[in-house]
Amino acid sequence: MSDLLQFLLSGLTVGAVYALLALGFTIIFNASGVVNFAQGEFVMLGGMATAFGIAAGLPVPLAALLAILGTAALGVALNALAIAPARGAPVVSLIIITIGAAIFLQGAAGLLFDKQIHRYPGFSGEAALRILGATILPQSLWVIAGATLTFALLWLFFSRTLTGKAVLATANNPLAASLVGINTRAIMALSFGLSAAIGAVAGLLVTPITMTAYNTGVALALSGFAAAMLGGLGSPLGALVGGLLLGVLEALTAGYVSSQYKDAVSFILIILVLTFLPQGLLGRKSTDRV
Amino acid sequence: MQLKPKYLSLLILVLLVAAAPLFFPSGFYYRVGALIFINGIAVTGMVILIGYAGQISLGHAGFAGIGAYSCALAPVYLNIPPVAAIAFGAALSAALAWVVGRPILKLHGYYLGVATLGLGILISMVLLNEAQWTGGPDGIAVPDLGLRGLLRDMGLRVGAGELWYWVAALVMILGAWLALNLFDSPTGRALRALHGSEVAARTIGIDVPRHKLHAFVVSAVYASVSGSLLAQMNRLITPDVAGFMHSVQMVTMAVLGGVSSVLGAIFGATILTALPQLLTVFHQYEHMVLGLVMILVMIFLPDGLLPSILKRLKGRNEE
Amino acid sequence: MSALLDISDLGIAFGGIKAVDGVSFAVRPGEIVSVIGPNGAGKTTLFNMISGLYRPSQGQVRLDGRDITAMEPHLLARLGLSRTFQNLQLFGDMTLLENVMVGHHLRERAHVLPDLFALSSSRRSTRASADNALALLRRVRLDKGAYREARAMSYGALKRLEIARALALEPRILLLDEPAAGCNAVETAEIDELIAEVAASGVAILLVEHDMKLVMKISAHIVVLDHGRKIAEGAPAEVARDPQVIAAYLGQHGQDQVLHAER
Amino acid sequence: MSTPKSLALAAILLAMGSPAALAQIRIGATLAETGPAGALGDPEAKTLRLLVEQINAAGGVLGEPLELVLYDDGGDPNNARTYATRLVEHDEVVAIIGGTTTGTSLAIRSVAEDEEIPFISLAGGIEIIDPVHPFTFKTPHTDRMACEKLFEDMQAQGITRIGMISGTDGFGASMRNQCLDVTAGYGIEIAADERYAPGDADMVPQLTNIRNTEGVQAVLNPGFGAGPAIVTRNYRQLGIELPFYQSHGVAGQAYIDLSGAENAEGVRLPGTALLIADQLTEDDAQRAVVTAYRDAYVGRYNEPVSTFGGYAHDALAILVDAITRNGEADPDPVDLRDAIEATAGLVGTTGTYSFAADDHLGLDLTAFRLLQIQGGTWSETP
Repeated sequence: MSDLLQFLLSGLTVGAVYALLALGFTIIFNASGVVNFAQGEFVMLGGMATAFGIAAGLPVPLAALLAILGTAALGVALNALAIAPARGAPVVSLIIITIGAAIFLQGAAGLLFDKQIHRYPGFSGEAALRILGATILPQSLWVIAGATLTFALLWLFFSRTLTGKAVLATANNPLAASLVGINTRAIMALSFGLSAAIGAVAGLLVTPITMTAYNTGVALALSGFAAAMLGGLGSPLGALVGGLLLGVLEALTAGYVSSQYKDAVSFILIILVLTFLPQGLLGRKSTDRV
Repeated sequence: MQLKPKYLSLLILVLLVAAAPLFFPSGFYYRVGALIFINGIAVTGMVILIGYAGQISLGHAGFAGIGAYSCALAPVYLNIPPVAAIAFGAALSAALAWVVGRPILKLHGYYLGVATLGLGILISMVLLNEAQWTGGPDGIAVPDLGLRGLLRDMGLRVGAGELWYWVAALVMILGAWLALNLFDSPTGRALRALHGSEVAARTIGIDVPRHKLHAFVVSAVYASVSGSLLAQMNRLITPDVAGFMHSVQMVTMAVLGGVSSVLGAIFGATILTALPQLLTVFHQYEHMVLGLVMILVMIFLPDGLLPSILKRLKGRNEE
Repeated sequence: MSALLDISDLGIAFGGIKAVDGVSFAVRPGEIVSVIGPNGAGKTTLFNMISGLYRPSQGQVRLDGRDITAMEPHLLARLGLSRTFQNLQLFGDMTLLENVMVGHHLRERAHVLPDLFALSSSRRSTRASADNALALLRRVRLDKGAYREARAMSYGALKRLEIARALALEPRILLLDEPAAGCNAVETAEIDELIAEVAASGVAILLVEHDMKLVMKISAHIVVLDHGRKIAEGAPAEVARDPQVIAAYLGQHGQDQVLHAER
Repeated sequence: MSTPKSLALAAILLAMGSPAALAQIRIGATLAETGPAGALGDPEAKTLRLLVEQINAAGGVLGEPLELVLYDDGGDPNNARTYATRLVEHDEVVAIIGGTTTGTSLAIRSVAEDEEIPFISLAGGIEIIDPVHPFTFKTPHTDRMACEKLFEDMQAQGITRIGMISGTDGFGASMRNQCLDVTAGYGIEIAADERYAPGDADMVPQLTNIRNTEGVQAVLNPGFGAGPAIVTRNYRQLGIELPFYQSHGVAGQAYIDLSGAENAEGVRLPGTALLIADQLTEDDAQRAVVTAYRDAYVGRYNEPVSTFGGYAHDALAILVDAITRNGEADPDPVDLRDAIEATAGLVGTTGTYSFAADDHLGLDLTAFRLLQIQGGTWSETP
C-alpha cells in the first residue's frame, strides 16, 4: 500500500512536469497549428538560466524571474524569426523548423552556458517528508503546486479575460477571429511567449530534482509531445490528463512491471489510444469539410 | 531526341557518382561518398512516403535498425548468408510495416507523427535492452559480407572504402530507378492523388488505406536496406541506427533537398552528410549551423534546395 | 424505366441539429435531376451522404436496387458512382493529364511491385490511361494544357477538368456539385452542352446548381430542399410555380431570381 | 543541376583541405565531446588540448612539435568510424586516441586494425582488448575490474546479496553485464536488478523495489552523468540505510556536488589516485604525475579534474613515451605499435602501465583504489 502511494507520488511529480510541457505544446498549437519541438529547450533554458543566476549570486526569486522573462522573450523571438515567416507550410516543414530551432538552441546553450550538469538546492530544503509510509521531497510539492497554479491561472486567463478569450477564438477559427478585429499576430506572439514562460517555470521548478544540462531538451520535448497527443492536441485539460497519466503510468510500470520498458508502455498506450480515438483522449473531433 | 525526365535523372546520378572519385584527394572521400549513398537509399524511401503519398514518419530509423540488426543476427542465429540477411531484414521490416501500418496510417499529421515516433522508439528500445541478443548500447559485430574476399580471390584488391562506395552507389541508383518508375505508374498516381486530396482520391475509386500502406511498406524496405548496408559496411552496429535523431535525419535530408523528387532528396542527403565533415573546423558551432540551415531552408526555400535552385535557374533562362 | 439511384428518407444530424431530414427521390438512367434550394439547405451534405463521405443517421441509398448506404467511397466508385465538388478537389501538383489519368484508376491495375519495376503490364496501363485521358481532355477542350500543372490553371478550366476526371470513371451516375459556379456565360454554355451530352449517353445525372437558368433548361426533374427538408419536387415548370418554393427563395434570394428562372 | 552539386563538392574539398606535409608529429583523436557521453568526452578533449600545448611549449617530442587533430563524434559509432577513417586516410596521423565509449572504440578499432595504425582507447569495455587486437590498447580499467574491486570490498564486509540499479546507457549496461559475469567468484548474488534510462527524472520506484527485496545487504549503481546523482538523492529520500556503492563512472567532484555532500556521505566507489591527489603519501609513485596534471587542468579550465580526463592524459603519455623510445619523428606504424607494447612501468594518473603481447590493458586491480566519500570529499578506505 505504501509502495503504491510512493509510486503515485513519484508519478505525480514527473507527470506534473509532463503536463506543463504538454500545456506548452497545446497553447502554441492552438495559436498557430504548429507542434513546437523546441518546447523542451525552454524547460532546459529555464533550469540552466536559474542555475547560472543563482551561481552568480542572485537571490533565487530574482534568478527565477529573470529566467522566466528571458525564456519568454526567446519564445517570442522564435515565433517572429522562424515560425511566423513559415505560416501555412506543410506539417513536415514545420516539424523540421522547430526541430532545427531545438538543435540551434541546444548548440547555443552549450556555448553560452557550458556542457556540465547543473542543479541548485530545493526551495524548501532537501529533507524528505513522510506521508503514510511514503516519502516525498519538498521540491516535488513545489512542482505539483506550481503546475496546479499554472493550470488554474491559465484557466482564469482563458475564461475571465478578454485577451484570453481572444486566444481561444483564434484557436477555434483564426480567419473569423481576425475578421472580428482580433490581432491574430499578436495572439501568436503572446502564445509563444506564454508557452516559453510555462516551459521555463517547469524547468526551474524541477531542476533541483532532475538536474539539467544543455542537451536535456530533446528528451523532454518527446515526453511532452507524447503527453499532449495522448490527451488530445489543443486541449489544455487533455494536456493535464495526458501528462499526469504518462507520469503515473511510467512510475507504476517501473515499480510493478519492468523499469527497463517503462517508456515502451507509454508509447504502446499512445498507439492504442490513437487507434481507437484518433484525436487523443480529449481532443476535438473534426469532420472533413468538402 | 528528348530524354524522359526519369532517364535524365538517372543519367545525372550515374555521371556524378562515376565522376566524383576523379576529384578525391584521399581515400577518406570514398567513405563519405558511401555514407551519402546509404543515406540516399533511406531518403529515396522518404520520397515515396512523404513526397508521393504525403504521409509523415518520425520512426523510420526503426526499420533501418531492423535491417541493420538482421545483418548482425540472422547469419549467426539462423545460418543465413550475410547477403541474404539484407533480404531477410527487408522482409521483416515490410512485415512489421504492414502490420503496424494498418491502424496507424488512419492517423493524420502530428498524430501520425507521434504514432510512428512511438514505433521507432519501441524498436530502438528493444535493440537497446535485449542485450543478450543485440549486445546492448555498445552494439554488436556484423559478419563480413565477403565481397572483398571474393574480389581478392578474383585477383582484384579493392580498399574497403572504395568497395562500399561502389556497392552503395549501385544500390542507391537501383533504388532511385524503382522510385522513379513508381512516380509515373498507376500506384504512383494514386499516391500523389491521395496526397493532394484524400477525399477526391476516395471518390474516384482509390483504396486510400491500401495505397498508403503500400507506400509505408516500400519506404520501410528502403530504410531497412539502408540500415543493412550501413551495418555491413561498418561491420559493427549500435542502437543509434534506430534512434529518434536518425529518423529526424532521414526526414530532414529528404525535405531539405526536395522531397518531391528523388534527385532533390539525394541532394539533401549529400549536403547533410557532408556538412558535419565541413564543419569540423568550427565544430563548436556545428549544431547551431545545422539548426539554422534547417530553419532557413524551410522558410526561404520551402520546396527544398534542389527544386528551388532549378526553379531559379529556369527563371533566369526564360528572361 | 426503373430508378438507378433511389434515395429514401435520408437524414443526418450534426451535434443534434438535423442538416438533412427525411429526403426521398429517385434518378433514372439518362435523366438529369437537379437539387436546388437556398444556401445552407443541405444540398452538399446530401451529396456527401450519397457519395459515402458522411454516414447518414437515417434512411437509405440504393443503387440499382442494392443498398449502398454509407459504403466506402472507393467501393461506390467501383459500382459506377462518380462526383465533383463544390470547392474543387483537384490534385494541384499533378498535370491536367495526370489528374484525368487517376480517374482511370479503377481500370488500371495498380499493383505496387509491377509498378516499382515498370513491368510491361504497368507501362501498358499507363499508356492506355494516358490515351483515354487525352481524349477526355479534348472533350472538355483542355488538351492544349495537358502537361501543365493543375494549380496553374484558371478556375473555369479546373471546373471542366474535374468533370473530365469524373467522366474518366465511366460512371453510371454522376453527381455534379455546382459545375457552373464561377464560370462565365460561354463556359456555362459549354458545361450545359457537356452535361446534356453525357446524359444522352445514358448516364444518370444528379446536379446541384445555383444557376437557375441552367437548371430549368436541362433538368427533367427538380428536388427543392429548404432547411434540410424536401419542400417540393417535380418538373421545372411545376416547381417554379410552387408557393412554398417561392417563399423559401424569398427568404434568401429575392423573388426575381425565381421569376427570372421561370421565364 | 550538376552545377550546384559540383560546387558543393568543390566546397567540401576546399574546406577539408588536402593532406598536409608531415612537418610535425600528427596525433589523431575522436571523442564524444558532445552527445549523451559528453560529460566524459569533454574533459578528455580538454586534457588532450592542454597537454599537447604543454608538450609543444616544452619543445615538443624528439624536437618536433605535436599536432593534435581532434574530432567530436558525439558518441555515435558510425561518426567515430568516419572520423577514424578521416584521421588515417586524410590527416595521416601516426596514432589515434579516443573512443570515449566502448561502442565508438570498437568502431575505431576496426579502422585502426584494417589500416594498421596504433589506437589507444579511453573506454571501459573489456571487449576492446579481449581478445587482444595487435594495434589496439586502452588506458582505463575495464568494467570487469571495477566490479571485481567492489565485490572484493563487499566480500570483506560479509555482503552476499545485493541490489543493482544500472543506467541503460553504454556505460551502465556494459558494467552491469560484467558485474553479472563475475558475481560467482565473490559469492555474491544480485537479488534485484533494476534499470533506468539516461534521461529519467526519478528512480524512486526502482529503489523501492530494491528496498523491498528480501535480504538485500547493499546496493550498486553502475552509471554516469545525472542518473547516479538522482539515484543517490532518491536513495536518501527513501531513507535506505544499506551500504551504497557507485561506479568509477561518477569518479569526479561533480557527482558529490550534484548529489549533495550529505547525501553522498559514505558512498563507496572504485577510483584512481587522481581524486585523492592531496592525500597521497610522499612515496606514492603516482603523486607527482597526478598533482602536476590536476594543477595544470584546474589552473587552465577552472573546473575539477575527473577520472576521464585522466584516461586521456595517460593515453597521450603512453604514446609520447613510445614515440620517444622509438626515436623517429615519422614512425613506422608497426614499430610504433611495438614500442607501445614494450611500455613498462609508465606511471599515469590511473595506474602504472606495463603492456605485453597478450596484455593491452597494462593495469591490474591494484591500480584501482577503493574510495569513500566523507565530508564532501574523497578518501581512500584502508
